[in-house]
Amino acid sequence: MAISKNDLLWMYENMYKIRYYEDKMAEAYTEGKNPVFNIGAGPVPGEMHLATGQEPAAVGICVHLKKEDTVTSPHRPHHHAIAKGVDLNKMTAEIFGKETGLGKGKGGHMHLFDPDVKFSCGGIVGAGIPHALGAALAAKKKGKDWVAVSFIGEGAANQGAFHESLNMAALWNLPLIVVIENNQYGISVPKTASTSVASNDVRAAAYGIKGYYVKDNDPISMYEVSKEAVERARRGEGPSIIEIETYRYLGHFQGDPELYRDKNEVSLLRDKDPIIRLRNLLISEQNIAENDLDIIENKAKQEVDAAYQFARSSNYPNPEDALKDLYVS
Amino acid sequence: MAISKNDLLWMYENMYKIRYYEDKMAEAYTEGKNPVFNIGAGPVPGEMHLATGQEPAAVGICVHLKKEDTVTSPHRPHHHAIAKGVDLNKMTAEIFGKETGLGKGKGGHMHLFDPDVKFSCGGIVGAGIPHALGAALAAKKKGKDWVAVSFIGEGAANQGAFHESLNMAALWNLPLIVVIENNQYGISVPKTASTSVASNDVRAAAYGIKGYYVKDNDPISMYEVSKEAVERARRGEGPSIIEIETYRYLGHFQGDPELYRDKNEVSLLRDKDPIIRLRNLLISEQNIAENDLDIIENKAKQEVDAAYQFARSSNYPNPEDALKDLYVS
Amino acid sequence: MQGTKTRLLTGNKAMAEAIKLEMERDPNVFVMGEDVGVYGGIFGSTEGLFQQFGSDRVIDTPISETAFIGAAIGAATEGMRPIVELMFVDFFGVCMDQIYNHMAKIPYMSGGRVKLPIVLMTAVGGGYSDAAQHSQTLYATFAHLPGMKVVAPSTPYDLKGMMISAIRDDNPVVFMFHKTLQGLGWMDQLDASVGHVPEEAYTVPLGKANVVREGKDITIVGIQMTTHHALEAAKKLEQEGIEAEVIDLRSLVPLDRETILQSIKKTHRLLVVDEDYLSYGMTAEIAAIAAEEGLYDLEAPVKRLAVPDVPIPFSRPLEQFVLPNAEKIYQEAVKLVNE
Amino acid sequence: MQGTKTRLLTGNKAMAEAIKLEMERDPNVFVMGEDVGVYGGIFGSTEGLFQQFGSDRVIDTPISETAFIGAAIGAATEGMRPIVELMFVDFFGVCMDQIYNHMAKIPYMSGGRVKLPIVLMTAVGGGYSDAAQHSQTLYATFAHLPGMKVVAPSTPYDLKGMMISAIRDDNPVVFMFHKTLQGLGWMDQLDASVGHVPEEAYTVPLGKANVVREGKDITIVGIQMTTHHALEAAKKLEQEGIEAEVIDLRSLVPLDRETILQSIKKTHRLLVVDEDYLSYGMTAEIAAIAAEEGLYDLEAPVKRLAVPDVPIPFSRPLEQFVLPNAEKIYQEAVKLVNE
Ligand SMILES: Cc1ncc(C[n+]2csc(CCOP(=O)(O)OP(=O)(O)O)c2C)c(N)n1
Ligand SMILES: Cc1ncc(C[n+]2csc(CCOP(=O)(O)OP(=O)(O)O)c2C)c(N)n1
Ligand SMILES: [Mg+2]
Ligand SMILES: [Mg+2]
Repeated sequence: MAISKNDLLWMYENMYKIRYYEDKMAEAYTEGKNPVFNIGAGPVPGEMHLATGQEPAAVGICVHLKKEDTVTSPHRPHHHAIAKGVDLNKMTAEIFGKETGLGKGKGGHMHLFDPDVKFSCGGIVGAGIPHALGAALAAKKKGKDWVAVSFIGEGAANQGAFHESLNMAALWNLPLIVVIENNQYGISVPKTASTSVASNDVRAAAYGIKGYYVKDNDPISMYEVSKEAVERARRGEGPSIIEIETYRYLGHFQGDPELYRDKNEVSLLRDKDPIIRLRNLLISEQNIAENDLDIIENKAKQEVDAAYQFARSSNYPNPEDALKDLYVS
Repeated sequence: MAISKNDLLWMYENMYKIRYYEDKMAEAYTEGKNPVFNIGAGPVPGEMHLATGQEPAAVGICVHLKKEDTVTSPHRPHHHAIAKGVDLNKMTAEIFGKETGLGKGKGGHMHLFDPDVKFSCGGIVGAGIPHALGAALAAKKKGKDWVAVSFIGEGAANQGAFHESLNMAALWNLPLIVVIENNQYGISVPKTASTSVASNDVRAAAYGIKGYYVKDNDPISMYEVSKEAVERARRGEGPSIIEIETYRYLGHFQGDPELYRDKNEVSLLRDKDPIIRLRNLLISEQNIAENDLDIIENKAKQEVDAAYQFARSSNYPNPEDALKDLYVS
Repeated sequence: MQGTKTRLLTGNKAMAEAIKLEMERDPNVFVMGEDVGVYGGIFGSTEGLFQQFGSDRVIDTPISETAFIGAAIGAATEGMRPIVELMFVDFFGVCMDQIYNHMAKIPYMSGGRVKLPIVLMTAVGGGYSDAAQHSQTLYATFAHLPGMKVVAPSTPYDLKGMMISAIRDDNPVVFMFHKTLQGLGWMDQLDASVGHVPEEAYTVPLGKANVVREGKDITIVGIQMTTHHALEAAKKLEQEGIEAEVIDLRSLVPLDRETILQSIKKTHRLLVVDEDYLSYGMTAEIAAIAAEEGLYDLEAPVKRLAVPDVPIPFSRPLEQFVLPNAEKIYQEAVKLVNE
Repeated sequence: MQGTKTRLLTGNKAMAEAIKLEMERDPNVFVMGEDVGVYGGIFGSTEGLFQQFGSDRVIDTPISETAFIGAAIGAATEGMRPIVELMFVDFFGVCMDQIYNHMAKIPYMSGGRVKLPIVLMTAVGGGYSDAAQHSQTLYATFAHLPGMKVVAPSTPYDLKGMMISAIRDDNPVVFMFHKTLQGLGWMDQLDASVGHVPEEAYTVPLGKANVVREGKDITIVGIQMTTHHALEAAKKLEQEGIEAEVIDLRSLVPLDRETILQSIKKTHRLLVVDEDYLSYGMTAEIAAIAAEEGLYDLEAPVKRLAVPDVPIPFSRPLEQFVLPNAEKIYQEAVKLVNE
């Protein structure tokens, strides 16, 4: 499949931006937690699930999406949010608990909602799939060619919501795509200890739908199968499942002692990092000048830096605002 | 496959007994509800889900079970209970709400528990599958060759519990067999409006396990695939799914107006009734004398009649007993 | 609604009419659930809708509560106004995550940016031997968790008016209808399940209790069936010269504390009656409000009458023993007035 | 337990030791849940057990709460004594059907013929910015539904003793442990999360409240974190000459009404403090008991302090605003004593 240079560059830019964003978040998260780590301390308290290493899953499909398409995301949402075009300032402010945040500081990192680009996420494993199903249903009812993409981890594919939603999507022929990021673990539990089949794309057979498998954390392959899946969905040819083999370089959450995996597992993974691979490919096969990539990278960094700046300089909400927004009116 | 005469006769006897039991229940249920039907009136109040027509599913597998094997059953439980050897007196007394019932009148027709033969049922669609999973886990932990069979309707195969349980059973290689009685409807909703695949045995692929399909409500085929599934489970070769095409002659519950199906659908089904078919086969192919079948039938009738007699002549519990049995001690 | 044309309608027809009118008015309203189509809802809540609106807007679902209730959330986010039916409230346990972690919390977590105008309607109540998994009300289970309005109307008039309010409300509303008050041909026939209902659309506010009988000697607070039991008990009490004030709560969330406190100020005695479990239930909340805000008005201990913390048993004598009824209310009221 | 050898243990180690001792004693006891194996439980409840007992008896599960909690029911029916962990109580919504329709009801529905000796342990509580889906206690959600014992110990001593009681109990027990009281290295360090714990097995009864501080001016009822907040407030009150009696509820079901009523008889004033939502919650039940059985002992209105019926917000100032703490308790107590 021929991929346009534009799309390749878009993917590179967004992978770079995500990586830079997560690295910066990892750092910000430790502030106020030194020398003694305390999950509730610092400018970014609470659980923090970063997606470093998992960028290909997000960009390989979001490159095919438009604003009207829906994305639902789980507890590890930043890469999806960035790839879907969530307002980076407001998102970051939310993660810092500021009144300028997407949810005025009420949601936090696991609960980012940006209706402008139809993005949502949540902290309950598997729970976003039905929401995407509903968006897909609405698209069909409205006669639009919009699709809904639900990102989940491989652990979530064993939750009942997965089965119920895919059956309904298949039954009603809805434009739902479930992307399973197989990063090998659900917290400490390896996939082999949670999943009875080698990969979840075979589960498509249980619904009579299409299943795709992407090896090796590869953004290009992800791009290709996603293109097919999204186009099929837009044409009314129904739902599909995409499983992508990916890796999380960091712990399940920041502070995870990671006693369940080999110490050098991650360094081996970093050796075949997809961002570096794509960078090399752009230079060698697409004749992009290093300098052009530098420009892209700098732009991404600036955008992210500005978002952190915005978040840090914003105010905390007034304590009494906790009582607001229970109901809309 | 050669089936022993004994097994054939056992199946015939039990199908006959079930049919007679359900016919009698249908009659008892109308008592006190004439001329005006009131679900709460009469000696057998509440919802009543009968299994008339679905006998092959129950006998074709229970013939392979022993007392130590577990059976869990849904809201439509009488045929499974009878085939598993539940105490007929106590079961009937329970359905009549008497103190001599299995649950002292606290459970009712959807909540029959006979630990002596490891039978249980319940009113929540799909909820019995995890219970059977747990029994299968216990069998494995104890190093026994016991199996656990969970009966569900085809509607239940779209409930999350189905997926979660089968994944775990496959993952841990447990002796769990899920029998799906496809009686074509979940209340008023036909299978085509609830299920994205033509039959649920294909869903075995989602767990890497065996799936079997039994056509035409046939007790002999059910016997054959069940034998294989049960033997595999006993040998530690893991779980399986059996879907059997079956029919409910009556409404979803007694009193169902059945506006969702054609008036003559059932009479066509009754024309190919599996009990009559098995009777004919016993006579023509197994050289059983009609007279011998009459004896079997009479014995079954007597047993059932005695159970109804027992139930009717038993006392109601004392009202204050409602406060007992919340905790065991 | 004085002066408008009314007919006698059963509870279920009043509800279904409300949905019908709103579906005519707003193309974004649709219904989804098990057996809501041809069947018309097991308890008649969608009677006739499928015939009028077809399978695009009155959608039978698989038995997949998590998926279809969750889908209502996704559809609402897209500007639809779904009405979803959970057939029996007793089934909440298979889908409560979608209800309380998502439907109830997303508006708040999003700082009010995401609206979820969803009506979750569900059948509650026992008394007809449907046993432990099909007879509960679970009022407090829903009312305890913030983010949803939780209402439970008692008359055909309120069923229609509050359903219309619920559909028009931009917040998630759990709409509990009592099976016995639906006026179905195959259940106990109660006078209360039939009532005068105007033809046109009208609203009854969510969050207002209703003083359905005035009195000066004792306040009896009920909801759905226990309101009707209380009214029956009040008649008998009247014969003894006791004037009971009966309050129909109608809404658990928001809770109309004012109406209750006003009444206690007048009667100085409070009896709360509930078809839900006793402990940590509705009776506790109402009693606690009295103890917190109306203590000096009380001239006798508050009395609570509810299901005595056991599952609903199947057998009739057992079930009748645990459910409140007019006679039990009468007895307690007499005791309380003589306290 | 006087005179036996004790060590200082954190809450999580006390809990894990209880499970260890019972697993050594009874081969039918086993543990099942997410990350209970090598990880030792996200909040340390199973620390060290996998290393001692291996993967046969300390079983990591898929993220399939309905299946594995349901499987505990099936295994218990077969004579096993499963301990299952629901990682955060906030996740109950994906598996509540198994918990409350089956685990809680089967013993009753079977007329006592089926025993289900299951411990469902689960982490509760907030205060560390884990937001709306990971910070709840949901005490009343569980306590409202009959058939389960529901306990929530506050000290390492009680965590161990009540866990042993729970495992030996033949009934289903929901065992709530508070994250902040586990004494984990990566959370707030509280003195209360470390305590003297005897080495050997011992039991603390389920269903008994504990008067953790005697006083004559006001009764403060708390549970888990709010007990500790109340004790802190009591110290400050003492400086003002106010003697607060502090009751640690410990058990929501069975509920020790007697200890509460006795205390009110003495102090005539009641303040109830809860980390759960206010309405239809624990504070309502305790206040209602006072209004029903202790009304004549009260010399001032009952006061309730709890999460004001909003989801737990993420941002620290918002979260701190909704959670009870020692200062708020102190303020309310002063007001109440001067009432
Ligand atoms: C229903 C539910 N169960 C358990 C959890 C706790 N939990 C949060 S993330 C997680 C692991 C998820 O694994 P996976 O789906 O593979 O996603 P990953 O974290 O690897 O991205 C678990 C068990 C939860 N949030 N919700
Ligand atoms: C979780 C849940 N949802 C809905 C119901 C209501 N209900 C009871 S039986 C039934 C249909 C079941 O269909 P199927 O599984 O095919 O069994 P059948 O009745 O045909 O034997 C439904 C929807 C229920 N009891 N539990
Ligand atoms: Mg994973
Ligand atoms: Mg069926």
